[in-house]
Order: sequence, then C-alpha cells, then structure tokens
Amino acid sequence: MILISLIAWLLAGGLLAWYSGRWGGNWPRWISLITLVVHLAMLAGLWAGYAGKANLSQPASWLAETDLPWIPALGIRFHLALDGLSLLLIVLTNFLGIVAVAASWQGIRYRLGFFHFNLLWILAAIVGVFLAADLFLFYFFWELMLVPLYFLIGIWGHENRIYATLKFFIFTQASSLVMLAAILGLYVIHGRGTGVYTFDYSALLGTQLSSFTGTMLMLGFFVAFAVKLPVVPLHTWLPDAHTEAPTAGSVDLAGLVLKVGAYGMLRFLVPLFPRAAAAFAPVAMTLAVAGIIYGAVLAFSQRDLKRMIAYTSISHMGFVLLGIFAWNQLALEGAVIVMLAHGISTGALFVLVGDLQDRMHTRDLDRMGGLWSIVPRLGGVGMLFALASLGLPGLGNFVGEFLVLLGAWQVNIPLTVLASLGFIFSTVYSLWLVQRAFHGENTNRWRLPDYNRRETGIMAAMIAAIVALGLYPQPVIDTASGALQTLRGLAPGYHQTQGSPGAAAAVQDGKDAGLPAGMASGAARDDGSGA
Amino acid sequence: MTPIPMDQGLLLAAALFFVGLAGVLARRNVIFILLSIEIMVNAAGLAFVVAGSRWQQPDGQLMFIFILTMAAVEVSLGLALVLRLYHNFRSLDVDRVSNLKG
Amino acid sequence: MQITFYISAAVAVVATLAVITRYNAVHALLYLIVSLLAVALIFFILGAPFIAALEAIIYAGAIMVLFIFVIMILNLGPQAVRQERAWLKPQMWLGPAALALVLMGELVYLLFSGGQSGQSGAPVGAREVGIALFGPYLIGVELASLLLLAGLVGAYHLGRRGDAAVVVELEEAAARDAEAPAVSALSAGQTEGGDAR
Amino acid sequence: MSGQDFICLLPLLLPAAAAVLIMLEISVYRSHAAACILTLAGIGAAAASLPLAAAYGPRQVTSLLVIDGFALFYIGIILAATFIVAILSYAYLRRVPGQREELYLLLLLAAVGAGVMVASSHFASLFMGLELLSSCLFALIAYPRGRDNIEAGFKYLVLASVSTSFLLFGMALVYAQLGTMEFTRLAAAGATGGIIYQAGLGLLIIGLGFKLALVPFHMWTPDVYQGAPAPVTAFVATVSKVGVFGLLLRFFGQVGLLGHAHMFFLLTLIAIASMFAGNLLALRQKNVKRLLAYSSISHLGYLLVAFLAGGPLGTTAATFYLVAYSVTILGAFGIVGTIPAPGEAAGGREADAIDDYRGLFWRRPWLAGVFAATLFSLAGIPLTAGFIGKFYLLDAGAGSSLWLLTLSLVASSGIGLYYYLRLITVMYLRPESGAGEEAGRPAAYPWAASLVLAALLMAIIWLGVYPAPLIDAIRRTVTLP
Repeated sequence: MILISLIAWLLAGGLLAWYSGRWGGNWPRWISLITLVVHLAMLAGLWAGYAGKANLSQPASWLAETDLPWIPALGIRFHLALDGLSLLLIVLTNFLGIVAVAASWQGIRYRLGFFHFNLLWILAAIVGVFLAADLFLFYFFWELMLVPLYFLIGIWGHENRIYATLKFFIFTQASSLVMLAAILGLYVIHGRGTGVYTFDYSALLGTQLSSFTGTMLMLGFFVAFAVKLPVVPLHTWLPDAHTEAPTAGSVDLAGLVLKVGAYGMLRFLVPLFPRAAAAFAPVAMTLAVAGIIYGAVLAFSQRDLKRMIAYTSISHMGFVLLGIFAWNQLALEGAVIVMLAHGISTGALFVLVGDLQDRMHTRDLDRMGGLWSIVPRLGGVGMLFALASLGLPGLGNFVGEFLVLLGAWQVNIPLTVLASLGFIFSTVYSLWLVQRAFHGENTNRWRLPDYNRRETGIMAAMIAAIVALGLYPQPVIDTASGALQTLRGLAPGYHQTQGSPGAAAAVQDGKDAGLPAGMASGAARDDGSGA
Repeated sequence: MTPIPMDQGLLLAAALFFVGLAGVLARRNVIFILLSIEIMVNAAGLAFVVAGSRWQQPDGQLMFIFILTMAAVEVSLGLALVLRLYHNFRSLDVDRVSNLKG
Repeated sequence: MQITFYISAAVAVVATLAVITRYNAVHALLYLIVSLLAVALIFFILGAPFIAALEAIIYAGAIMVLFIFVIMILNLGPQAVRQERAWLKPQMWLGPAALALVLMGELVYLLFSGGQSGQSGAPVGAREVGIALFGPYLIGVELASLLLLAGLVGAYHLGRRGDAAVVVELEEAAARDAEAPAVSALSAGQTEGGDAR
Repeated sequence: MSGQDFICLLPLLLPAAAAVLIMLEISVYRSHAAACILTLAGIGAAAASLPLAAAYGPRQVTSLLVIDGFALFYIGIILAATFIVAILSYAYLRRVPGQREELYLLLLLAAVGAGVMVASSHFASLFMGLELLSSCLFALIAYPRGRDNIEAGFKYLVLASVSTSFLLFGMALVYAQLGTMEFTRLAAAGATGGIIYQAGLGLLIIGLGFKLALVPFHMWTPDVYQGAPAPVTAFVATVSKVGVFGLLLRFFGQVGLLGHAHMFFLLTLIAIASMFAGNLLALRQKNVKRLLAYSSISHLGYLLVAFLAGGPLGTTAATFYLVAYSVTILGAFGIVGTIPAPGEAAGGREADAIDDYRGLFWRRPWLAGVFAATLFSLAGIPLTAGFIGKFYLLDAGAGSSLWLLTLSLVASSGIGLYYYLRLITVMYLRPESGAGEEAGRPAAYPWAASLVLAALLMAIIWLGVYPAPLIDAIRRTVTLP
C-alpha cells in the first residue's frame, strides 16, 4: 500500500493545490511544497528501511509490491513494484519536484493553483511510471504525464510556447502510440502462446518471439523511449520544448521526462527483448555516440542559453543510451549515475537561467558578460554547474560518464573512443558558456540583484547533491546494483553478443530456451563485476 | 397467368433504379431531385414485389406497403422542406442552397 | 401475357427517362404518373393485384398530387422552364449517366451470371397479404403508424406559418396525404394505431 | 402477441406512448416544461422496464423483433443518450423562439426507431426502424427553421433517402435470392447464397455506410453536423450511430458477412479510408461542429476495426467504445449548445467557430474543463473513457491479427491529436482584449445543463479509471448468437 500512497499522495496534493488557488495568496505554493516534503519523508523512511537490510545490493525480487485487480476482462492489474533503481529515480523525482516548486516561487504569478496542480500531477505520473509493473499501467502513467506537462508549457511558457507544446505533444504521443501497438503485439503473442492474456511485466518476460516479430516489437518500444530520451534523429522537439517551458517545466523535462525514456529501456526494452536488443545494440550505440557529439556541437553554436542547455542534455543522454546498450554492470551503474547527475546539474542550470531571465529578461548569451563581477554568488553557482556538466572529477557527471566509458570499452572500443570525444566538446562548450556569460566585461552595464536566501538555499541543496554524488557515489551504486544485476539476469547472454553480432546470434539461440520467467528467478550473475 | 422470369423483373427494377440515381445526381432543381428519389424508391419496391412473386409469398408485397408508407412520409417532409427552402433562399437550385461550409 | 410485361416495362423505362430529362416540372410529373401506372400494370402481371391498386391510387394518385400542389404554390411558369434549361446543360449528364450505367452494368452482369433464376408464380391476393399484415407483421403496422405520426408532426412543424395563406393549406394537404396510405392500406391498422396513441 | 411479449416490448412501447401523450398535451395546452418532463418520464419508465424485459428475455417477439441482452443493452444506451439530449434541448430551446414541444415528440419517436433497429431480426423491422429514425431526424435537423437548419435538413433528406433506396434494393436482391427476410434463416441459407446475394449485401453496406458516414459515403456529415442545432447534432452523432452500428453488428454478425473475403477486403478499405480521411479533413476545419463531424467519421472507422475483428471480443470492444464515444460526444455537443457565442445576444448564433472558444479557460474554467476532458477523451488520452475505449479497439484488432487495421488506427489517431490539441490550446490562449468578451455576462447557463455536463464528465473519468464494471456488464449481457 505504501506504493499506492506514494502516487496518491501527490495526486491528492495536486487537487488540493488547485482548489486552494481560490483562496489566493501563497496557498498553492505552500501546499505543494508541504506535499513534496512529506513525500520526501516517506521516501527517506522507505530507503532507510531497505538500506538497513543486506539485500539491497544483491539481486533479488522486488523490495515492495502491490498487486490489485483492475480490469480483469483484459488481464490488466494494478501492479506496482519497487526496486533499487525505481527508488533512486523516485527520490530524484521528488528532489527535482521540490526544486521546481521553490524555483517558481516568484516566477509564476497567475493561475497558481492550476500550475501547482499540473506540477504535482506530472510528478505523480512519473512516479507511477517508475513503479508500474504492468505494461498497461506503465502506458497509462506514461501518457498521463503528457497532459499536465502540455498545460504547464502551454500556459506558463515563453513566447513561442504554442508551437513548442504542439510539437512536443505530437512527437511524444505519436511515438507512444507506436509503443502501444508493440505492447499489444507482445500481449497477444504471449496470450496465444500460453493461453494467459496478461499485461503483467514478470509474466511477459519470457515470451518466445521469432526474431522478426521480436525486432519489430522492440523497435516499437525503442521509438517511444528514443523520443523521450531523446536519441538524435528524434530529438527535434526537445530544444523547442525546453526553451519555451517555464523554469519548473524545464527542470521537469530535463530532469525527469528524459529519465523516463532511459528507465523504459532499462526496465522494459532489453529485458523483454534480449535477443532483438542485442542485435540492435551496435545501431543504438552508434546513435548514442552521434547524439553525444551532435548535442555538444550544437550546444556550442547556440545563443539562447536555454537552448544551449537543452542541447547539452542530448549529449549527456547519449552517454546513458551508450551505457544501457553496453549492458554490463559497470556501464549500467554509470548510466544510472549519469541520469541522476544530469538531472541535478541540468536542473540547476535551468533554474539558473530562469533566475537570470527573471532579472535580465533575456536569455541571449550575447547580451550577457561580466556577470561574475556583479552577481558573484550567481556566477559562482553557474561556474560550478558548468564544470559539472563538463565532467570535472569530483562532481557527479564525471563518475557516471567515466563508468559508462569504462563499461562500453569492454564492448566496443571504436565507439567508446568517439564517445570520449564528447568530453572534449563538453569542455569547450562549458568553458565557452562560462566565458561569455560570467567572465569578461560587463559591457551592457547590467545591475542585477544577487541570489537571495531562497535562491541560495535551492542552489546549496543542488550543489550538495552533485558533490555528494561525485565524491561518494557508493550508497547510490549499492542501491542500484542489486536491481541492475537482476535486470541483467533477465537478459542473460546479452553481452556476449557485443562487438560480434553475427556470432552472437548463434550463442543466443542456444541460450534462449533457458530464459528465466520471472524476476525472482532471474538472478544469474555471469560476472562479478560489481562496482 | 404466364410466368415472368425473375431476372427480367429485377432487370426492370434495376433499370428504373439507376435512371432515378442518374436523375438525383444530375438535376439541380430540388423538385426534380425529389422526383428522382421517388423513382428509386419505387424501383426498390418493384424489386420486392418481383422477389415476392418468385417465392409466392406475401412478404414482398408487404414490404411494398411499408415502402409506400415511407415514401408518403418522405415526400410530405421533403416538400415541406422545399417550401421552406424557397422561402429562405428564393431559389430551387440546390447549388445555390449552400450556406454551410467550413 | 409476357408481351404485355415487355410493353409495360418499355413504357416504364421510357417514361422514367422522360421524367428526369424534362425541363417543365409538370410534364415530368405527368411522365412519372405514366411510369407508375406502367409499373402498376407489371404488379398485376406479377400476380399482385392489391399492390397494383395501391400503386395506382396512392403513388400515382395521392403522392403525385402533393407534388402538383407544391409546383402550383411555387408558381413555376415558363420562366422556371427557361431557367431549368439553362441549368441543365447536356454535358451535365455525362458524369451521372456514366456512373449509373457502370453500376447498372455490374448489377446486370451479376443478375445474369447468378445462374438459378425463379419465375413468378401463382398470384398472391389481397386476402393473403391482409392476413400476413395483421399476423406476423403486426409490429410493422404499428411502426408504420408511428412513422406516419412522425411525418405528420414533422411536416406540420416545418411547413407551419409560412408567408402565404396557401402554404398553410398545403401543409394541411400534406398532413392529409401523409395519412392517406394509412387510411387505405392499413384501414384496420388505423384502429390499432389509434389504440397505441 | 402474448402478455410476455408486451412486457418485453415495454422499453419500446413506453417512449412511443410518451410521444402520443405529448401530442395530446400539445393539442390541449402547449407547455415546454411539461413536454420535457413527459419525455424524461417516458424514457425513465422505459429504462426502468429494461430489467423487467430482461427477465422475460431472450425472446423472439413475432418474427420481426428479438429482445435479448444485446438489444436491451443497446436500447439502454439509446435511452440514456436520448434522456441527455432531451435535457440539453430544454436548455437550448429556451434561447430559441418558436414552438418547442414537437421536438420532444420527434426525439422520442426517433429513439423508438433506433431501438427497433437494434432489436430487429427481420428486414421489415430493420427498414421501418431505420425509416422512423431518419424521418424524425429530417424534421429535427431542420427544427429551428433557420437557413442553415433547413439546408442541412434537406441535404440529409436527399442523401438519407438515396441511401435508403440502396438499402431497400439490396434487401430485395437478398430476398429474391433466398426467399426469406429473417436474419436467422438468412444466416442458414446465406452459406449457399450466390452472387446476387453478395451484390445485395454490398448494396446493404452502401446503405448503412451512408448512415454511419463512412468514407466514401460521408459527404453529408459536415453540413448536417454544422447545420443542425447542437443537441440534435449530439443525437445524430450518438443515437443514430449506436442504432445503425448495433444493427450492423447483429445483422452482419449473424449472416456471417466476414466469411466472404471480398466483403472483408471492402470493409477493410472503408475502415482505413474513413480513419485517415476523417482525421486529415478535420485538420483544416475552422468550425467546431464540422471538426467534430470529421472526427466522427474517423471514429466510426475505428469502430469498424472492432467490427472486423468479430467474435465476442470485437463485439464487447465495439460496444464499450460506443458507450465511451456517446458519453464523450454528448459532452462535447452539450458544451457547444450551452455556450452562447461571444458578442451575440441569447438566441443568436451557436458558438461553433473555433475562435469563439478563445480564452474560454479564463472566462468559464468549468465549462472549458469539461470540453477539454471530452476532447482528450476523443483523442484517447488516459484518465478518460476514450483512452480505454481505443485501447480496447486496438486490443480487439491485435487479437484478431488485423495488423494493418491496428497500425492504421494508431497512425491516424496520431494525426487526430493535432486538431483536438489545437482546440484545447485555443481555449487557454489569452482572449484578445475586449474582442473575446461576451456581451455582458449572460445569464448563467441553465442548471439542468450544468448538471448533465457534470454527470458526463464524471462518466468520462469513471470509465477512464475504472471501466471494469461496465466491461463486465457488457460481457454478461451483450452476446450475439
């Protein structure tokens, strides 16, 4: 029941915040803040409870589970399940949620109630996605997330918001319809094979698929996840949506919505279709590297600060994709850490840009310069997160990206070398950003107020998080590793294929028969490469 | 009573039916359109009677009675609408009666 | 007897063709009455004398009178004929005629490639028809009464309160005529329908 | 006919009796409220008699009608939709001058016609039900007798009559071939049916395709939707579609139409064309009613997927979708009929231009919320009935391995998103200063309409969140032999 309350609490808080809009004043802000803080306390209690037990870093079945009938006629159950991976991502969700509320404390001035309603419902839907263990339920939350996000960007966004929201909505919705078709395909094939028509994740894991249908269904999932992630040819919605969204929207988009795509690949795509995914891995990894380089290069050429950060997101998420398709323990742990670190660092950068825009009413890099001298605290924060983004050792992104590269090296050396070029590009754009915005002369004679206490507080929390992740990632790795091992156990023989797909197919054909049918049984560890 | 082959009866019905259809499609005067519809409906009725007489059942004739009822209702409604149309548009040209568009 | 069938059929087709090609509405109407009477004759040949009578009385009689009324009210004189002539250019027939011919051709092909074909049999008289009407088809009669009620109310509402007194008269005629089939064909059904009301 | 037959027919007899009562009431003393209350009472009584009829069913009442679970469930949908339309009409007609009472009479008779259709087991009852429905619709569409109404009514009359002629001719051919007009005996004889029989079925499909507004028989739809008064449009979009589709399921299910490869192919083409044409043509509309008309074309295309999937799953999916769609579309047209156009006095133009909705979120958040919910439901977004409905259709399609149809459904609803979203987006745009303001703050819309809209909103969300009870009910009652 705790899992249901994790979602229901946010939904209820959202409704209350909406209603409190009638009372005027700061009511909606406080209500959503309190909702999220209590939510955080629930999560902390949960995490502390599991950390005490030894099994968090061991492959195991779910940490917590709720399974209720929902639409029995179609084999749909209200099945929520939590493991270390979901837990981490939910904590990130909550953290960024609090940041989003705090960061829009002053920026949002109208329709407060509805704004906070949307914000909390986005978070609830994302938590739902991270918890769903029924494919229908997953799809339900996946879609549910879009509507409030659509309103959030469309109502409180910047000048070009209508175009951006339409593009965003149609891209994501159209791609998820393709995923829906794939889910149904899997459901029907599983039902025909076994006589049991169900959308349950664990039941569907061992479905026998021919190589063609497997590939088609896998691609159906991939398209949806790739649009969210985003993978390069499908990324065009992202710069527009990020640029036009209000600060809270950008934080949610970059910090959370992108993670949902990565989570989907980790949880569903590879375990459900191990053979097809393994065969597809070289393509996916190539796309990942293309994204890393493409995002970085385009980030370099942007004048709009928000757009620039949006492109860096594409670059960072390329590392996540690379890590996922490398599919060994190191790379996966790296991918998880990149997800968390990117959520924090990019979130912070978007908050920073939002603060700058509130002060300067522009996001144009050319009109900035010399900010350090007039707003030292703001400048310092900006500097720090730019460095985080570039991958400075000691900060979270470095750990993650390094682990990903380490893992990918074992699989595909040329692509790894190319990916590490991303480090160089990101150094260039980060320093370029720092140079143009903060250093130099204050040619435009800006006179701006520096960070106040609220803003300093937000940033302090984010700095603490990114530093902690950089210096002592072990608790995070411990939390995730059990879940990751389990996931890898669900796709045994995946990574023998890497690098030599031709030979791999043969290996896999032999191995497929022994695919474990459920999470609990899928604990085969084939190498001891813990962190 | 010399038997009539069913094919020929149906053929006649089909001929009348499609003449009526051509009329509906080609004419622009609403009164002619209504007349053409009557031709089509009557042809369908003829087909029923032909079919009924083949099976020597009263059912075909019953359907004709029902069709007759429907034709009466349709004509009275249709002509009431024609009067209204003329009143509103001062024309019986179906092409000129087109206020509605996207 | 077969020869009468063919003559009637030919008359029906020619008259119907004339209906849709006339410019003058009254002429068209007269041709339609000819066509309907020819069809009534065919009904008789097919062994459906009751239906033949209905066709002549109600279709060629009552329903066509409605058209006459409307044409008179609208006062479609020579000017309307000229206008109609201007509207109805010969080339306008090309599309509809082609379409109708294609469909017709298909249907004819199907009819003749269908193989087994029956023939009209012994006549089915008014008695059998009446028994069936108030036996298995009783609900159909009830529905017919509802249909007529709908037509009555609808025509009354739509035609009501025109700009000329004649319109009012016409709508009354329409209402009367809408009831006409009920009076003749469903004479007994009327009381049934009346009960339902 | 025995007493039990009469009990089984009560759901149809009671609305007809109410119609006659209204006629008597009109002749004695005209009262809008009384007519509306009589209508609601008649429908309520008919709905109350449904369980009674079910207790005596399934029952063949003469050879014309069969009262079984399927018929009663569909009659239930029809009655519920008519009930809602009657309330919406009451709110609507108060703004319109002229005589109002006849509308209720016609509504009731049309509902009886639709009910007869879904219960029919014979060509005669099929035809009479259809004709009763259509004849009432001619008058209903033209009811306020404005230019647009009359034009729409006349267009509908012409096209409906032509399609009815096709239908009749098709029936005559089938009868000529098989010598019977009862569905069950047709099903038995149909297996040997020759080519004339198939031609007859083809003509029947043309006739019913017109009524369902499937491509290529869809031309009348936008004009009629736009020209008819909003509550009547809601009626056309729900009751008439439910009636004809119910008939389609029963008749073609029974005669095994899907066994004929040509027919299957033909219907597949029609379905795909309807889905795409509807959604693509809707993209360019500036009028909300026309937009919804094109969207209805595509939705009927979606429904054909379930129809083609066949079997119990297809029937259940189609029935569920019809319920979900009816609830949604009633809400949408309820809004269109309830909101007066900005800058117009009461009784003026309906708010049917997309621009009339500009800034509605800020002027009337509650109505805008309901409208947005209906649009989301039409687009198939979660938490709404439309989502579960579309999912069910896809499930049925995938379950029968109709991959081409399933993918077309997916792709075309992707296109459809755009215009629904555009409409929602318009609603939260800031109104242009002054221009978008309504002339004064018009009198609050009638509470009855608000209540209905609230109920519809609840239904949309309820079906979107917890559809299991309805699905169970459908699976229990809606079974075809």
